[in-house]
Amino acid sequence: MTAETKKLNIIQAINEAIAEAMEANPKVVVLGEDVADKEGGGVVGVTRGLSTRFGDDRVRSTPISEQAIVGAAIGAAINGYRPVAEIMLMNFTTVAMDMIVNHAAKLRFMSGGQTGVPIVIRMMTGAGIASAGQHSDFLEAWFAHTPGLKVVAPSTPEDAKGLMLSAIADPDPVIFIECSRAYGTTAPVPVDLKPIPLGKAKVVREGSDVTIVSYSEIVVRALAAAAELEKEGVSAEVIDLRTINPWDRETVFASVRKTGRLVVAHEAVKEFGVGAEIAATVQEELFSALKAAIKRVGAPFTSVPFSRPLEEAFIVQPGQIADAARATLKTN
Amino acid sequence: MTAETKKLNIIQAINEAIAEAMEANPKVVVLGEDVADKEGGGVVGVTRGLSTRFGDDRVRSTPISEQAIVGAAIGAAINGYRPVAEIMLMNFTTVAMDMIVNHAAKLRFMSGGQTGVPIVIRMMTGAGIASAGQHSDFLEAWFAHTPGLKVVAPSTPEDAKGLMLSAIADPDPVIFIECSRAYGTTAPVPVDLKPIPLGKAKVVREGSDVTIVSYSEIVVRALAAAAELEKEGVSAEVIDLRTINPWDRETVFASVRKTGRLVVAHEAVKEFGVGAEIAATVQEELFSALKAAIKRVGAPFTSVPFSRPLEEAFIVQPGQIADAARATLKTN
Amino acid sequence: MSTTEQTSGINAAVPDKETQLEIYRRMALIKQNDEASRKVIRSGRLMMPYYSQRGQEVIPSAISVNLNADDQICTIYRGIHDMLAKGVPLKDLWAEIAGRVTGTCKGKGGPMHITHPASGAILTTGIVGSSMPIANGLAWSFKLDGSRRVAIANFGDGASNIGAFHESLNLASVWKLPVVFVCQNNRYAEHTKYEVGTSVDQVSKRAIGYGMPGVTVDGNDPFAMYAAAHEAINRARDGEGPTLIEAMTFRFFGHVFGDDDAYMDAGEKAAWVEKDPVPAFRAKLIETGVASEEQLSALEADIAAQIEGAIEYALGSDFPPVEELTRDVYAEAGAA
Amino acid sequence: MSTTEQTSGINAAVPDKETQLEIYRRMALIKQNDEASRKVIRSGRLMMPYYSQRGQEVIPSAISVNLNADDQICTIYRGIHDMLAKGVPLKDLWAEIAGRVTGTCKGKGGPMHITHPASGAILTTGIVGSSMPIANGLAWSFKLDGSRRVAIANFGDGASNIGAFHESLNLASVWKLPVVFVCQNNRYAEHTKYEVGTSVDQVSKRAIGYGMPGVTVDGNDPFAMYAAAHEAINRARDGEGPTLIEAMTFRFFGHVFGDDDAYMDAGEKAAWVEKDPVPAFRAKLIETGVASEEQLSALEADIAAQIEGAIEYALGSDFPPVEELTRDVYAEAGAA
Ligand SMILES: Cc1ncc(C[n+]2csc(CCOP(=O)(O)OP(=O)(O)O)c2C)c(N)n1
Ligand SMILES: Cc1ncc(C[n+]2csc(CCOP(=O)(O)OP(=O)(O)O)c2C)c(N)n1
Ligand SMILES: [Mg+2]
Ligand SMILES: [Mg+2]
Repeated sequence: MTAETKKLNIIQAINEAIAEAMEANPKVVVLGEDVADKEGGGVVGVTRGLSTRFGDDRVRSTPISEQAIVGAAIGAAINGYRPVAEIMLMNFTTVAMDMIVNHAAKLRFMSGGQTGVPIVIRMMTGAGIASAGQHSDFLEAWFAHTPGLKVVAPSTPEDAKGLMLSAIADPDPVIFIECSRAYGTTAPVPVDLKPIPLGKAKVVREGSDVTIVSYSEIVVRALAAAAELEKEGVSAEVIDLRTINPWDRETVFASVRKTGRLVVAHEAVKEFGVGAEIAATVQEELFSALKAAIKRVGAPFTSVPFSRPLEEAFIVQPGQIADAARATLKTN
Repeated sequence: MTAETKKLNIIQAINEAIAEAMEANPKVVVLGEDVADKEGGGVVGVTRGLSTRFGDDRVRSTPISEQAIVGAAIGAAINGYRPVAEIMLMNFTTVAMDMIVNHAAKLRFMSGGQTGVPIVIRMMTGAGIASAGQHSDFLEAWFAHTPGLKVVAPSTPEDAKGLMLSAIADPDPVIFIECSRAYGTTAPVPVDLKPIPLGKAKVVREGSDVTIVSYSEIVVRALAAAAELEKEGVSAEVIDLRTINPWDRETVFASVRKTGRLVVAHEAVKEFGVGAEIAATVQEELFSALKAAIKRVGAPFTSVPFSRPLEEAFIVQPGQIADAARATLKTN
Repeated sequence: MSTTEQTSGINAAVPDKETQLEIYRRMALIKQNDEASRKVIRSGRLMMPYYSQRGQEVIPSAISVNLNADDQICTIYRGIHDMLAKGVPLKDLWAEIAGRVTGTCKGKGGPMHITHPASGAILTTGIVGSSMPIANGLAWSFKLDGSRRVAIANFGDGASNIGAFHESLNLASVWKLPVVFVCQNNRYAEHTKYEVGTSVDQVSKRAIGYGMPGVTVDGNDPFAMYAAAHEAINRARDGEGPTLIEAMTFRFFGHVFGDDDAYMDAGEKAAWVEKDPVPAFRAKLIETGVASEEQLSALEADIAAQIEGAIEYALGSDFPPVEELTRDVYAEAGAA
Repeated sequence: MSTTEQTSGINAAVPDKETQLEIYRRMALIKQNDEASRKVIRSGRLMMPYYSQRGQEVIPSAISVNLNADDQICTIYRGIHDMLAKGVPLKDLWAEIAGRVTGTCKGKGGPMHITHPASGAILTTGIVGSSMPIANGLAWSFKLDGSRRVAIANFGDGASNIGAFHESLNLASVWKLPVVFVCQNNRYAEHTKYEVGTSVDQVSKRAIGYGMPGVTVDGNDPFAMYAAAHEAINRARDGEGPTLIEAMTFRFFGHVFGDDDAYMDAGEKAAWVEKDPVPAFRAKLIETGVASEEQLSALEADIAAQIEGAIEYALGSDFPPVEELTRDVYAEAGAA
């Protein structure tokens, strides 16, 4: 017997998660630019309907003041609220890094455990929609390098809903990354979906020759690469990390022990990216199990360009992931 | 015949570099909080004497407004000036990340090469002086992950002076990191020191068994570790990266080809740090040359604590670096 | 239109007939270009995020006639009107918007990042508030040069609530920089009404907190806008420091092309469209004998032809080669 | 002392004798604690960055007597006076400053990061300006709760030039939050004189830009400070929104313990020290019969004993075990 499901896209999935959390816990509040229905319920509609349903006090549109937005969320969280703050686009976290890094991330530690900051900071990003240099960056590596923060980046509607439920329930600050390109992706989601624990990856395709680890919308491209490889008789296992920090070492290690080969792929520029941490850790922990050098696939070391052909060349393509996998198979 | 030298500490070395650059090029200007002599010539005196010597127009103390400081530097640089901006402590870059990342780093690219931003952003940081959670972080990994920026972190007075001369002459934005703990370090510096090129590492100790790569003040600890190892008959080669981005792959590769073993050590938290990029790259490029897994040494994944014994435990110690080197020697 | 500081009145500068005609030409150029842009996008010939400036034509037109070619401006994603008024060539602009290698930025910046130093168009930023700190830097360089050049920072009403606004106006004032801060108050910040996000009834009142002259002016009245800009720009040139100008105007369309503007007050919008400043100024020029109907029709036809030519030029140009993806991240080796 | 808004005068609240005595007790506590702190550091018994509050005793003393235990404050590195006035216990405070496990934060925060929720002391930040956005959040939670609690944000004159100040005052005003912004204007930001960094003669004038009442008050006059705080705090409690109070005072020492204060104007400093508010108020209390010399001496002796006891307690306490280094980064597993 399979659970009853309902088709949702990622926007609807996150909206449902926040609505269910607000329904269950009166302390859950939402703030950000244009998030209330009078302001259209969010620029892409993630928070649409919430202010109408839960009232203008619990869902507040803000001025364009990201430091004030995150600061308000931190203060309310210290006093027991569960704010879900929207920073419209990931690049705009650059005007709020002090609040996020020096305060949200550190206050529990600096106070010796007295003040916790259970906030969720939602943001969208991603190339591919002609938003160019200042509206498309994936900066998850910055936040993953910051003790005190958790970082989540779902690729499916079900994960988006389940992980948002856990992020809101989590006692610590969570950076929740939504890929603009993926918002429209629809899939059936169990009607009674339970929270999906943070820190647990998901094997989205089983395989035996090479492991491909990814997250956010690039997982879709990793699966396309795996399909390509299958035609060549190469069996690729694809892991959706889902949570970037803390990342699920056990699931990744188990897969690499089996395949002996690893490719890590993400949208952010390759250099000093999340792929480096995973590669460095795996070679350190599973050195003798590795049959080939670990390959990383990411964007070239440049800004996101506007011109369509350059933007296409910027975004990681399935072919690049497949090539990296092939490379790990050559050298053994 | 050896060049004439003069004993300088790192504060004096950087001060001399800026003074020489200002002397040679009237477009070099300095701005930041308290940098002019009326305001004491900087909180630790790096810019002391410059306003008296070059005038209050070229050396300006600013309000406490880091976004305005970096913005002013960017605009002046676009029009041909060479601003050396001080952000007092690295943690304060968190209030200026938009100017640094979305603008200084990207304007050359987004304008198709029309507007370059030749600025130097100086900052000090480092644990060990009881400054606790919000005044001690090493955040170089963020900037190294940002296309368009260069990142420099010297460990000696000579390198500090020579690299600052190159940073000011560089056509692109340079993040220049000064370790507070190391300011007092004195050493002889050639009187007619020429600029030291960015992107070139330095083998500060030759060895044949294991390579230790580091930068900033941790290099001193890496050398101490090497001395410790020598007593055990282990010959460690120590490389001071000096420039973190672009980093000197050739020098590191050549050393690892020789030793087959690599340890990367830095002050920042290990996870998602610069060590990950170096380890990931080296295992990818020199997989078959590696005799053991690459080890990384960094701070534990936590905020910088105040209490003296915890702070001591936070900072990477020579013993940890030596242990990592020993580990690479066991597994072969 | 109430003002925190009186600028109109006896010493208010009045544009001569020639200048009035030039202001109109720039207004017509902006209006026709905006219409053409929306048409091209609607037709699917180009895909881009487009922020209509329709309704805000007067502001940059009346400001820019007070500027020299070597004066510089910084603006925002909604800034094509500022760019055209400052003189960015239509062909280069359209080629950039079309992502072509012949564009101002080789197609790498796009509509949100137009830069054309030759016209004094230095920065188009996509980050709210960020035109101001950088305009200060341009102005600082002019002061260091000892020149009389001036920098203009354009931004919106919503941007007056972000930190960069505050830091920039304070620094410009204590350093007495030759910069003019132009807040184009179109009553909305994306979907948010002015009063929902802003704690003061007039942005210009914030100038008091920076010891700087501040003025609220009818940004849809070419004469009032000209006078306010003239005074502020001369103040900057004369080394007397910055000015904050709040130019009241209205956005005729949604925030970005394609957004349904249900969040906008239909009645308010209709009233503003009713007072469309472009046809209004056109009629005034004819009525006051500054220009004839024929003259203006010819001018408009000429603009239309130029725009058509620019679009053809853009669409006929090549896309940048893929090597451009990693070029201009750093200066070419050897450069300094 | 000029003020942008009149608060003194007929309806100005006046502290009763008991309250006057309590204000003095807190002032004496802060002064004696500051002297003890500098002595301990000079003697080498403790190593820490120390930001003397000597000269600024009146401000938190006259404010805090208007607060309840469940009202909350945010302050800055120079904030031990605010913390003591709000009621943070001396022993816990000294243990924290000494980096001991018995400290308010188990020794992990240190003097720049004192937090003691039980006293309503929520945040001590080392980042200029950052006390304000978070105080807004505390105030927002009170508003959501429907309570009459109030939040206080302390900061310096230099902090009034950073972006967070602007965003915070604007948001507090549009959301009508129960928060009071207290700018402790001690004339210097590190080594920089007020007028070198600040573009307006009175920080309180910036309130105009946020549609918020702003007042400049003599922060060294317990009666004036009490009246201003009383009015602003009641305004917040009554749901009438935020207030900006600029309390004029002076820093008797360099920015941080050990810096040579050559950059300070010796004459200016001497004049302020001459008017030291603590002995001045002490004399007034005796002269007006609020307290006797004997009473105050006894009170001071008691404070001295408490401070000595706290120092002994702190120095006698253990350092945190090394496991604390990685504890409290995240909540213990299972917590929510
Ligand atoms: C720091 C930052 N936050 C949010 C945004 C998203 N955003 C883009 S335009 C805009 C509204 C700006 O309104 P206003 O300043 O009035 O300018 P207008 O668009 O009306 O010309 C917002 C919130 C941004 N670009 N930058
Ligand atoms: C964002 C930021 N920039 C710079 C500093 C360094 N700094 C610490 S205190 C200080 C001066 C603050 O002066 P003021 O606000 O007047 O407070 P006061 O110290 O006089 O009480 C500065 C610049 C900082 N802590 N944070
Ligand atoms: Mg607007
Ligand atoms: Mg001060």
